[in-house]
Amino acid sequence: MTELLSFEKSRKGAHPPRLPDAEMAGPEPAQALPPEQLRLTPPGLPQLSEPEIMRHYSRLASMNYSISKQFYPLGSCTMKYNPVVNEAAAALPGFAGLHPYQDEDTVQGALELMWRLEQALCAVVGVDRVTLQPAAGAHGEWTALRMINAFHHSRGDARTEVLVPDSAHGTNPASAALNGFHVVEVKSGRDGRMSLADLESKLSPRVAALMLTNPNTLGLFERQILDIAEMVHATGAMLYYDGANLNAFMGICRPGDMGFDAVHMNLHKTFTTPHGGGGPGAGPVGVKSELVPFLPTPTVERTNGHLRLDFKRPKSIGRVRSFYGNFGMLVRAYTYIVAMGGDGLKQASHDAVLGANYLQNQVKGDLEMPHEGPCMHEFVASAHNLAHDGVKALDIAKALLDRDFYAPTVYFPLVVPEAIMVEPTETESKATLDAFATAIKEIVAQAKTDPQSLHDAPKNLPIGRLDEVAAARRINTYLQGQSEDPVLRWKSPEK
Amino acid sequence: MTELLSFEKSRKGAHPPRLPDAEMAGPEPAQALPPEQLRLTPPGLPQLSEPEIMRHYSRLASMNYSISKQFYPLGSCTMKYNPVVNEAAAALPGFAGLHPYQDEDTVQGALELMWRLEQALCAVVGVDRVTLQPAAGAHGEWTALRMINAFHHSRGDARTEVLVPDSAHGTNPASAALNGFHVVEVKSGRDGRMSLADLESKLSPRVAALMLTNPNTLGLFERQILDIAEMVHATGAMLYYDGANLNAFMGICRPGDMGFDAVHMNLHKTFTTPHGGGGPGAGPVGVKSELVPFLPTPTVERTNGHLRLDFKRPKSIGRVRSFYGNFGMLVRAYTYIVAMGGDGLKQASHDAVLGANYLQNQVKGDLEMPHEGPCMHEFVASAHNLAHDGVKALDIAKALLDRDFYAPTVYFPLVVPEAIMVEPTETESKATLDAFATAIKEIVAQAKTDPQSLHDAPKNLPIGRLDEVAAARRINTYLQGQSEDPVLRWKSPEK
Amino acid sequence: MPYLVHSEDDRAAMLAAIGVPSMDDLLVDIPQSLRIESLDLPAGLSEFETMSQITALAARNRVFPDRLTFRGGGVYRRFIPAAVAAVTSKPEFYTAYTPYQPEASQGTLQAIYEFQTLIAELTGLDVANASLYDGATAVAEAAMMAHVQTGRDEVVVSGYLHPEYMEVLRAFSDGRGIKVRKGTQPNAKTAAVIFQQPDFLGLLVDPRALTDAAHAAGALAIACVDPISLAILAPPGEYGADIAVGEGQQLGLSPSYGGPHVGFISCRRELVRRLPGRLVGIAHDAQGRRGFVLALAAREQHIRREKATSNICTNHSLCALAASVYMTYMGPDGLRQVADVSFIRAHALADRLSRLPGWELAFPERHFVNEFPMRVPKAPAVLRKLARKGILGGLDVHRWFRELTGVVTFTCTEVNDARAIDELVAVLES
Amino acid sequence: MPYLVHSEDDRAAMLAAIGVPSMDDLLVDIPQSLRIESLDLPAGLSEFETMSQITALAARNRVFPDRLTFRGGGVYRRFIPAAVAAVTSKPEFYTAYTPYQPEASQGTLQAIYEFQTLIAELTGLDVANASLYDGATAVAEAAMMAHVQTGRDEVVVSGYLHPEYMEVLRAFSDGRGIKVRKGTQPNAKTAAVIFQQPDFLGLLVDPRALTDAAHAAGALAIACVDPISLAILAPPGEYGADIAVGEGQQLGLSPSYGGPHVGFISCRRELVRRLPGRLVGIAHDAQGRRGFVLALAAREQHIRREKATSNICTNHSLCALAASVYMTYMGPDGLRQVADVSFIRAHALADRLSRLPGWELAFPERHFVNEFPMRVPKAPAVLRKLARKGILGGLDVHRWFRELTGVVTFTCTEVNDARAIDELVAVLES
Ligand SMILES: Cc1ncc(COP(=O)(O)O)c(C=O)c1O
Ligand SMILES: Cc1ncc(COP(=O)(O)O)c(C=O)c1O
Repeated sequence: MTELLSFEKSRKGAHPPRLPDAEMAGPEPAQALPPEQLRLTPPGLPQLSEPEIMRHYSRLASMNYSISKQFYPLGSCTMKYNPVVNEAAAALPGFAGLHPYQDEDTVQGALELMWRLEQALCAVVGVDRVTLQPAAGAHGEWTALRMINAFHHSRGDARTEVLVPDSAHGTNPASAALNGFHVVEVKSGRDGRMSLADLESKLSPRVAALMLTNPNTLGLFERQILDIAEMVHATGAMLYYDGANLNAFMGICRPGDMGFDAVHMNLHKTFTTPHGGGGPGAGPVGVKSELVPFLPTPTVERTNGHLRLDFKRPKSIGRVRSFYGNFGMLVRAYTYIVAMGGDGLKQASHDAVLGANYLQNQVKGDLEMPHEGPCMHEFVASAHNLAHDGVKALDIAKALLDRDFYAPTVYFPLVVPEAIMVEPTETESKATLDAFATAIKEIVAQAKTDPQSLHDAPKNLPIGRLDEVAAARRINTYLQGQSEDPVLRWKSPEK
Repeated sequence: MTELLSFEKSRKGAHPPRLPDAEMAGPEPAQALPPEQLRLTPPGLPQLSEPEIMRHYSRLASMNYSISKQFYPLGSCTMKYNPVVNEAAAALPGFAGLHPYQDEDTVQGALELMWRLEQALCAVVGVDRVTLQPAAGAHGEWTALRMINAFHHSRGDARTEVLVPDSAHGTNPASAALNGFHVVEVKSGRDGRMSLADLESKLSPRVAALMLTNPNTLGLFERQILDIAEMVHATGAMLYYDGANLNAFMGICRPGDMGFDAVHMNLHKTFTTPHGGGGPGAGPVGVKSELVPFLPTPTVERTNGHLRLDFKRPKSIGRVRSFYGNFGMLVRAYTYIVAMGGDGLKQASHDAVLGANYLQNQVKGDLEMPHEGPCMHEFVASAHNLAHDGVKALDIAKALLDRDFYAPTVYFPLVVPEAIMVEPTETESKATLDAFATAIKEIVAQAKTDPQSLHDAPKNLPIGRLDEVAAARRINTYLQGQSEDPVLRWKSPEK
Repeated sequence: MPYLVHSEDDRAAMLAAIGVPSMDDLLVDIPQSLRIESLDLPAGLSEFETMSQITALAARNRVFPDRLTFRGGGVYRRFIPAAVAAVTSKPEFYTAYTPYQPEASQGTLQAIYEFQTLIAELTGLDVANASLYDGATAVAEAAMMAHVQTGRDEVVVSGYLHPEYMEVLRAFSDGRGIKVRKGTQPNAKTAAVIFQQPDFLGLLVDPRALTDAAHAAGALAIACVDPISLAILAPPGEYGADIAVGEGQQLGLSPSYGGPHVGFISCRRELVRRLPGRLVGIAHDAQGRRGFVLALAAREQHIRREKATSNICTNHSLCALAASVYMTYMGPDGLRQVADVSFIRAHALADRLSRLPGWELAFPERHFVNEFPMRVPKAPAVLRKLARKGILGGLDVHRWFRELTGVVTFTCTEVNDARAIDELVAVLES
Repeated sequence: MPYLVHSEDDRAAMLAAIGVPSMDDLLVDIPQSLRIESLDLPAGLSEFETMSQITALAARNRVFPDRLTFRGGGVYRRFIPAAVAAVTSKPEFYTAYTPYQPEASQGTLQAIYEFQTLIAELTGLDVANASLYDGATAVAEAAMMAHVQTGRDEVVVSGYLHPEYMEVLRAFSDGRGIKVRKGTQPNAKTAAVIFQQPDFLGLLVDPRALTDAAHAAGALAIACVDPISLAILAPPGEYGADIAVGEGQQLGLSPSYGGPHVGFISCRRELVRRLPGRLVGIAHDAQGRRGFVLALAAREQHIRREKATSNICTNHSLCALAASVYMTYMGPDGLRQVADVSFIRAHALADRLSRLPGWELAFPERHFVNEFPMRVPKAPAVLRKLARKGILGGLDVHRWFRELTGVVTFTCTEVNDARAIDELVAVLES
């Protein structure tokens, strides 16, 4: 099944929508505006009728895998069930209909929700305050580093380096660089944890912060986190927590207690706001007291029942986005927290860890397990053992798609060759995990008997494996001005 | 892709939903009720968690074809685009939250909507009053015949027969029989219209009514409808209009003007309320003045702006269902009518006829066309020409499914052998009709070259052609008490 | 116009392909004398203006909050999980037709098969159908079944059957020439004894006695049941009823001013061939894979025409789907919890209302589940007063039953929290 | 607990398979000193109670009807076709992840490719990306692009840029050590001239002059545009801007107290390698079938890490989808109609407001589209009075711009019908 582009179906005058008329006398743009301000040719939007448009998007939707239909074991992404009631909550007119510049006294409910959400997140990660402004995890990382930077400057202590483990997610070094920091990589040891020796050697008064996620991206808990925190703090640097893996230990332990000074959370991971095919998410940042003065403005303050936005924050790093955050996502996350409660969140993390260990155990005979012992909420396997059959992690990923499973994260973290990173989450049943393990077994068996069939996967999808190399080549020729092929946007043949 | 039954996935204690507690003291059923009133064993409902349930239904949904994704040329069923805004309208709390026994003064908006809808339907079909009570077309037929029956009785004229064309839909004779009428069939002539000669021969003072749809189920307009009406009325019988085919001529002509005394409409066909996989629909019935006294109670009356339900109708046939009809569907239909307007409805019928004739023209070289000349909103072809290849209408239907089209209605009407009844409706684009015509050409070609491949269709669906004969056999053995196979309902193996 | 697809060029191209100059050439069969210029309706509106109009109508209705609604009488406020709408709003379900092509309709067919099983389990009978229009027509269809099965021309209705169900039963019976008699004594002419449990007033009847009486007279026993009460009460199958019917609105459907809701019907194996409407069964494909199909079609109008068990064609499939999602969400524990909470609260409320001056239980000696009749002084005035305070009070049943002057039925479910009940009582005491 | 799946038996079976007696044996790596007993949060609630709580919060907000909302300032009320929610509420779209596996994500990828094309067409530039967080970060990202492209460390902001966009630009620039200067005169140090058209007050600037000035100084021209105004106004591509950015909220997204909305960015072909975030391109499979993939990943953090053009990963895909549905629904004619109606009504309103005693256009000589600044006597009191009448009046911009005392911007769109405008004026006259 394939679907033409809306532009390819467009026909001049195909039933345009009925829309209201002006209902009153007034100048037309062409009369009122100077000619040089006017658009000469209308934008090339498609011309399609409503029935065609709805059919178009319904068919596109059916070409997607999604957590609603498939197991989505995408490591590091925490693809868990998105409660449908959250959508109903965010759609309430009392929320969806609010203008961001309404007066405070007309939005007390919204502010109360943000305040309560802040309190709840403080409790979960063990910090003093939380800003809800950042739109996603990376945005949160960047926001936190801005605060850490401001903190050091406020003490006349200009630091230039940020330490990042070699297993870190790409957004960590990128967020550091965007803050003007020089990024220094810290090596992982053979046990998959950070090498304290290497950390020692990289620490210096130049270091502003160490960015860490725990459990790390290998799904392993950094046992020596307290030593790490001590070493980092000893040099006057700060410890930053990448909260993408928070789903591993809610109600079991807290980053704040581990010594982290700043923490970002991915509400679109741990707190079930849907991923939307790539956002919107929300990446609140929690901080310990010494960073509180630097939080973005405004903060939400509550004084005997009355809520207000506080814009007077002299030391604040300012704004990191317009308005107050992805409010619609905050409503969803708060709804989830209310429904789960403290007991529910703890059980969720228990089940997430249980599921990951169970699945790891079911497949450990088929794939290489680079690291010993129990994992936390996810584990990283390696397809290295299939190398001599010429089968790569990517082949396994595609073969899983053919079996109606989404693929695990592959080739990340970079420290494991042919990495296959699996995060089942707490919302997948044992039956589903068993079916997945069976699929892995079949595929690994196939690797021995018929590797080619794996290179040819996927076969059961709307389209076969796409040649990204050829695609890149065409794009380059286009970017070099050597072709007009519509590679990054459609172009009407006429034009 | 297949999906286990919810019952097969059930596990004791799999996360049951959280629900409110009583919050107050009160007797438990077991204390308060005599033991013989109590249920001994809990009902065998499945035990599944919310994530599993949502996954279950999402996967089931993806195993359906629907008008939202596929062209659905199901003759006689008018599968047209269901406007999404209609769903929003019906979901408004001001409608969905109304209790049917609220006092009139708290439901003026609902009554106003019903009153306006009645007015609009009167205008479209040309009658004096309309009852919105019937839940579907067949229910409407039955309701109309009750009124016709009551009418004759009120004149001391007990009539025992109802005439039905041989091309009529099965609900027509069934509705007549349920009213205690003896059903007499009227033959179609070679031109696909009713044979006036045969009608003449069947008409008598015993005849209470002739049930007719126009255009008839062959998609042909009964040219001599005025003569037919005259003949029927001459014998004191009434003329009943099966409104399933109303989509053919809204704004072009009106059943009332053709001489029909009672008319049912399928709001789930002509007026875009969704079919829901088999309902709910709505089958309002319009009548001419002489039948008005017999309308079901209550009717909606409007006196200088104030609306009320009129229960005092001495001659009424009474109630045909609880409350006032499928109100939610009435809201959708009314929303559609407001958006389309008189001009829109007329253009809709024009486009429906245009599309049917265009498609008939595109496929007339490939399939037999039993009847000459232009059709109305649908046409009936025949696969008879493929008989010598051993290919039947059913094979063509299944082959179309493989090409991502739903199948036309097959083997109806009964008067055409190997009937293939196609109704494209006004909401399918020319591109879609062309693609369908191409598919028919391919299939017909395949019938010559490789008929077996058609017998083997469908291949691209979750399941292959189902053996209904074997199924019927198993069901019979079960019904005869000779087996306990779970053929009509699932049964736990333990039991 | 909003939902049309063709451009003028498309239309011209299609006419050209057909080989006619204009639309009129396609309408030649319609006598000129019948042609009209246009419909006597306003011109169409934009979606924005349409919704403004519709919203304005909705705004002219008064919606009482769930928690302050104590009126039942066949339609009840209950907690509806968001899961229900999330499923029924899937276009793959709500825009599909009756599953005539099974291979392209397995989603709907399996969902119906699960619905049939859920209803069979709930009622304790062998087989349930795919759905009927509502509880009223379900009672009528059951009576027709009994009429055909027994060849007898009378049905006996015992106790307080929902008055609107009674009216519909009469209308259907008239059509078939069946006599409807109120009473408890079936005789040799009786095709069936019909009773509602709990009855229209919320009171429990003695289903065993009624069933036995029916059977003793060679008649069938038809029980009209409240699906949620069956988490607590003995199911029809347990006391030997032959047919169970009922209204499924409480299983995840909004009141929606009375519809669409859903009727259900289940019966003993011996009666399955008499069942009206759609029935889904299991079938297998050439590879032996299990699938689902419409079964026993030989009962139905499209095959049997005037000999069909019923004329029903389009039924209430999507409402049945909603009910399936609801029952699956609840499971046995959830359904029991909902029923228990409703039971406890109703009895607590009955107790408090009985203490109001002049108020008393109308039938103190009778048992009930979560709806009960009170004798209320100046009932109409009391209900008006409650309405003024934003409370939808009980249902004054005198309107239907002359003998029940001043009798008002109150209902309680899991949506009427403790505070709501306090508010109700407070207003009544004030 | 609501969203968990295992039964106790499931858990026991899984532990047994792993070969450990208890959960604790799986948490051994977590130092005991870090363990906590439980979270300091209330216990969970049923869905019914949860929604009651959330609804109660929503009820503590005051929602002004669309038609009586005349406040803009970056977020606008517009007619949103039901089609938008019908598409974005499809679980296949909203519960999918970033399309890392293209073969299983063609729906999302094609939709984004269409979005990129729609934005490119609207802005008249070569290539647009898959989306950014919002208009503010879009401006900042564009500035970063210019900084890297030109190797210069200053950006010049001309005119009334949205004050919050300005703050965000400053925050991003600080991080990169870029100086943000207000003014119109770029120089040899200037990486880009940034201007908003129409500006924050709704006024039109001279984009050609600003663009030429930028180019003359060897700087880039960055236009922050209102997407709907582009149905009327010359697009950035036409006057030579290098980068166009903007906020897409008006394209089918509800105000939602400020988010989530969507930022868009498009640029000339020469700058594409500097674009932040996701970019979808065309690719083919072995059979030569066309498909869509994430392209030019070498710009991004997951490949380039600290050398990436931006750190953005999760973006605002679903909001971009909503915008695509909106733009596709409108088409060129619909978008033009919406823009024209807004234009005409805004000018009619400006005319009527100017006739109020003491009221005057703040910049009578300047042109505007559908938002305009008025000088209003006792502005705060006036706005409070309107609020009391259920009208969300204009935006008092003095809060951000000391020099603009008593200046209030009013906005009009297709949702503010004639009667709504009469009501507004009536209250102001009273
Ligand atoms: C470990 C880790 N850190 C950071 C991020 C970035 O979060 P976001 O995509 O919300 O910007 C992710 C998400 O992919 C992640 O997995
Ligand atoms: C010609 C005709 N008459 C009557 C009916 C019965 O309508 P319903 O299914 O709504 O009962 C139909 C629907 O299939 C039909 O096509």
